[in-house]
Amino acid sequence: MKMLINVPERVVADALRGMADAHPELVVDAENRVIVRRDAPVAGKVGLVSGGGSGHEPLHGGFVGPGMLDAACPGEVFTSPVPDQMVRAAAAVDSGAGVLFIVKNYTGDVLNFDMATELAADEGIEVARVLVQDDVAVTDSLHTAGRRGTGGTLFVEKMAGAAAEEGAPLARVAEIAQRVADSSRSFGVALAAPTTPAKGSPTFDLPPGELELGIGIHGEPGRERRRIMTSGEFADYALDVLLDDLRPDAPLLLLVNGMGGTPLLELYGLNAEVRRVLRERRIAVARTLVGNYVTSLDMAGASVTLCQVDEELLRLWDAPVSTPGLRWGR
Amino acid sequence: MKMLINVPERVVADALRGMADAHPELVVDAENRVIVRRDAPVAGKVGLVSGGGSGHEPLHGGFVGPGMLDAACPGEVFTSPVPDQMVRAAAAVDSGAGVLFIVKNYTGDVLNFDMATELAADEGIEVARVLVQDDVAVTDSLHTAGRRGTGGTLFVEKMAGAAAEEGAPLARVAEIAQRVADSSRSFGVALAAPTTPAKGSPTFDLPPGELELGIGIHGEPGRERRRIMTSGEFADYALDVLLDDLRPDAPLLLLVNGMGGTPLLELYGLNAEVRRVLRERRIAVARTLVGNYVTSLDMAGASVTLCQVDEELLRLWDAPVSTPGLRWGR
Amino acid sequence: MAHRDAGFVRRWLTEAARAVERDADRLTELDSAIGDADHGNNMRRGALAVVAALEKEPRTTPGAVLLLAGRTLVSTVGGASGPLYGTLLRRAGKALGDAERVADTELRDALRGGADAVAQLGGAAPGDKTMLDAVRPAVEALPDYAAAGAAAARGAADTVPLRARKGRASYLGERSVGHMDPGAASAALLFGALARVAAAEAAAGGVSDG
Amino acid sequence: MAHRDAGFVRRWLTEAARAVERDADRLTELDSAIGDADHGNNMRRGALAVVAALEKEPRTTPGAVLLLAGRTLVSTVGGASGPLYGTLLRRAGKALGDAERVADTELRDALRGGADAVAQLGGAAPGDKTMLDAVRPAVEALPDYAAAGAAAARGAADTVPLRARKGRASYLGERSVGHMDPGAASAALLFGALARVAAAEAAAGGVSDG
Ligand SMILES: Nc1ncnc2c1ncn2[C@@H]1O[C@H](COP(=O)(O)OP(=O)(O)O)[C@@H](O)[C@H]1O
Ligand SMILES: Nc1ncnc2c1ncn2[C@@H]1O[C@H](COP(=O)(O)OP(=O)(O)O)[C@@H](O)[C@H]1O
Ligand SMILES: [Mg+2]
Ligand SMILES: [Mg+2]
Ligand SMILES: [Mg+2]
Ligand SMILES: [Mg+2]
Repeated sequence: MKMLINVPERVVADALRGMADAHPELVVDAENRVIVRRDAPVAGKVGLVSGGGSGHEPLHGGFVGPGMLDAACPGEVFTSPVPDQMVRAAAAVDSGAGVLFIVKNYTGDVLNFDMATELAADEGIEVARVLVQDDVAVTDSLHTAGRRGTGGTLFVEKMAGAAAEEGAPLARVAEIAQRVADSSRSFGVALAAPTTPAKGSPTFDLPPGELELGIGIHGEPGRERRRIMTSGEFADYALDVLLDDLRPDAPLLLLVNGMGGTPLLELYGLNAEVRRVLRERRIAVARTLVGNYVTSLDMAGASVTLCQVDEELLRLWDAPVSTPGLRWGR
Repeated sequence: MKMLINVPERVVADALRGMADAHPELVVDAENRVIVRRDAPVAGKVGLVSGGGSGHEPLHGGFVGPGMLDAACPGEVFTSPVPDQMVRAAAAVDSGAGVLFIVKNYTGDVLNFDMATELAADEGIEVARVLVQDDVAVTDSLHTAGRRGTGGTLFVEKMAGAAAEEGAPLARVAEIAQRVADSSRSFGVALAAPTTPAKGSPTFDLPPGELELGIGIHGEPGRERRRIMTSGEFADYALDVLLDDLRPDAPLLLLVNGMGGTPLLELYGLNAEVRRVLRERRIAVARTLVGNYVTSLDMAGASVTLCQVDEELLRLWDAPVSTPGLRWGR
Repeated sequence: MAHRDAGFVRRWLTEAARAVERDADRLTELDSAIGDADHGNNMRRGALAVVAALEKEPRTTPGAVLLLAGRTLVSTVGGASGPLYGTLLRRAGKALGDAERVADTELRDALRGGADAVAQLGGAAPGDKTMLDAVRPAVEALPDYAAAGAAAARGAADTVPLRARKGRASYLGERSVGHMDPGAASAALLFGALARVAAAEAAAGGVSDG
Repeated sequence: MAHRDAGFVRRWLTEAARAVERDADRLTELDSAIGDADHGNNMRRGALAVVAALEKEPRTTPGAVLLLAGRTLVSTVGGASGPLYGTLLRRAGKALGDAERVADTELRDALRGGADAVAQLGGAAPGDKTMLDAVRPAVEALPDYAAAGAAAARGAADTVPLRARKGRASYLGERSVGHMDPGAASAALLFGALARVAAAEAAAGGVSDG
């Protein structure tokens, strides 16, 4: 197995120890698998909690800090965390103003967060929930578990985080989060499969010369397998799908996201093509982020996320944030 | 070929277009291949210029901005840039206070920067040069081109950048840069080779179950090929080599750097093991950085860089920086 | 009609854990094809935790054993299978209350209630290509344990031609056809273990029929 | 003794560019083994740029052609080979001044001066496993062009058993033994092209001997 790890069973635990060592500004409880902002609970502030399977770093643990999440719950690799973690996180960040759970739409995440919501209520914690389902690769229908949550999660966590930091009450933070979720669309592509520590080999076969369009962040297959495309062809294809669904009439936030194994050099090149398409369609981009933010271990590939923003959301996007994975402003 | 690009010949040009689109705070001259801080030249400030082959992103272009570099010159993939770029960069950032070239010790980089130094002098620009040669994988001897420059470059660029930002004169900025370079040591490992756009296939063969100890950031082979190690074993080995050479008697800055294809999850796990070893040896770590900072395209692997710091260097490290790849403080 | 005590349920879950351990890689393979390649690992983690919990906190009634096992699954597995299998066992355990011994039909009814709870939680209908496609026929075949084991295996095999409508395999649409559902495969392991333990008990003549 | 004009030097460099184009992948393969897998690409980029420059800015003396070619290599190749090959040609061009035609011995002396400049710039000694191990014997075999081509090829082949002491291959130490130096291989292409162009000129009877 080609990984620089100790043993597969301990990958997440080891990573949490390493996070604790690297980030004194966070409280990393490796035993209970909860990463909490050191100054939590912040008096009067709504607490933001997210979580999901590990392997998507910096999501979510890398987005804990002032201006974004108050806590994150990392599950096993590609496996949603358990309710115990979420309840513990909620208790750690609730200042009495309530807690927002930011949940990516996967059966496992939804079920576990739902159980946690009930348990937290038993402990007297007020919990609201927002579901991120931004992946347009899968057509939304009664015959699926809905759309998957992917890159849009970053936008939700950032802007809801900024609203909470400003002191907005729970209902308002939840409303902002929902608005951002509703305004976000993602589309991804894989050139090579990720290798999970447990399996030790690529989770699927992608022959040379082929790519998988509409890949999920756990290597879930998407729309179709195709002959390899150029970055320009992919940008044309992805933007077609994205804009068809979003039909924006306001400026966009743009995330050109790496899945982990694709060099930044390629991501910037993809950004150039995405911007070309948007220019051709006369669609304005207010802010751009290029890099590895919502990854799938070492999967080669990328995703494009658009989020339509009004002035308020743009202000929340620009608001200061100070986390291991995203940092700007004061 | 498994890359999300247009054509191999245009990878760097496309990436620069994409950087320009993503970073309005930089002036990216894709034609002449120079990335310059938008407010350059900053009156009275020493200009910092670095550069090298592309494929190591965010190094160097991602480190252009207040508190770090004034300009960067990206070469072709894994190929040092040409003197014309360096002269142009020097002219763009020289406010009259002179320019410092930060050069990684590779024959190509050294020769091209040397030529540029002569040409810049002809144009009346005062240029000082610092050579980064932090890679302890290769024994320094008369029979090699010296040590290679790798992860330590980030430390040099950051702290020299902070000194320049404070208004230190050229000689002083160069002295700081040299001090940081002298205090830095790196050691890397590869688990899989990078694929360059031009070659389109891995640049070397690394069979399953083996790793290459002492790898360079262009996939140059290192000390030896060995059976795969755990992260704990690698940390023990690397720290042995590093500390044997550095023999620190002051706190360290620690960079646990990903080579591009290794997930952040693994890098944090490696950090845990590195910190374990340092704790065992009672060596204090003042600051830690974990992530992909000095990469080798999609190479799987990691490197560990230590930099011994006194109070002044630590202050310069903590000073505000605002670049695409490194950002903190005001 | 036979009655079962806490030891029976414990032996069942222990035997199921062994089966999961043995077949974990196969479950992960199945999950690679139409999911995210973690089902074997999830089930193994849960099985080990259940065995450890039952050893650490001995329970003396079938209901308590099932309750503890279900709670342990919820707390240690995560993913979709953790809450779903956890609910199956927890709900069954709750239904059995604190009786020291339960009739086979009571066990069947309890597991049927568990399956209903799973359907309610996950919203899956028969033929949606989920664990329920193995759990349901197995429960209906009870109290004939051998038949239940066989029904679960058949139910799992029968998921191959189905198109997934729940869980992450549903994103695959048509491309989910032609693969066995990993959760149905693990459910077949669970009921296969039940059949073996019941058969062993019968062979040993250890079944009371009070 | 033959004399050479700007056309001869242009034909030489054009033929060398063709050879590089043809063998670029081999050069990259050699550089994969003991370097960073870019030598073929570097040389191809430089060769194309030289051909384009010579077409765009026609030069009428051998010296000017070499000077322009050298400057172009410095400005477009990068890496170690850019400044080194650039210096070889630039220095040779400078030495030839603005003579319209130069004797073969003058060309030899100019290239020898270029090789010296390369040695000074890069600090490599004979046997250090660099391009100089092909360039030096070739230059010494001049003005016999065929012999120069053969000597360069032999020089390149003779780098195989050597241990690199300069350039990035030197980091390999003992492990650089057993591989041909990529720069020596490209130098063999350069002097092979020179031999072919001189032979063609001789065959065409186009060599003046004024
Ligand atoms: N809504 C649902 N109802 C019933 N079973 C489901 C549902 N969603 C998923 N499953 C079952 O869970 C199995 C997957 O479990 P697992 O791989 O452990 O979790 P995850 O899908 O979160 O990775 C599927 O094969 C299926 O049998
Ligand atoms: N100091 C030196 N003197 C002479 N030739 C050198 C020296 N260093 C490197 N070379 C030559 O340059 C070649 C490598 O060129 P190239 O691959 O284009 O550059 P880089 O090593 O920068 O990637 C080597 O094979 C060697 O022949
Ligand atoms: Mg999963
Ligand atoms: Mg090179
Ligand atoms: Mg799964
Ligand atoms: Mg090279």
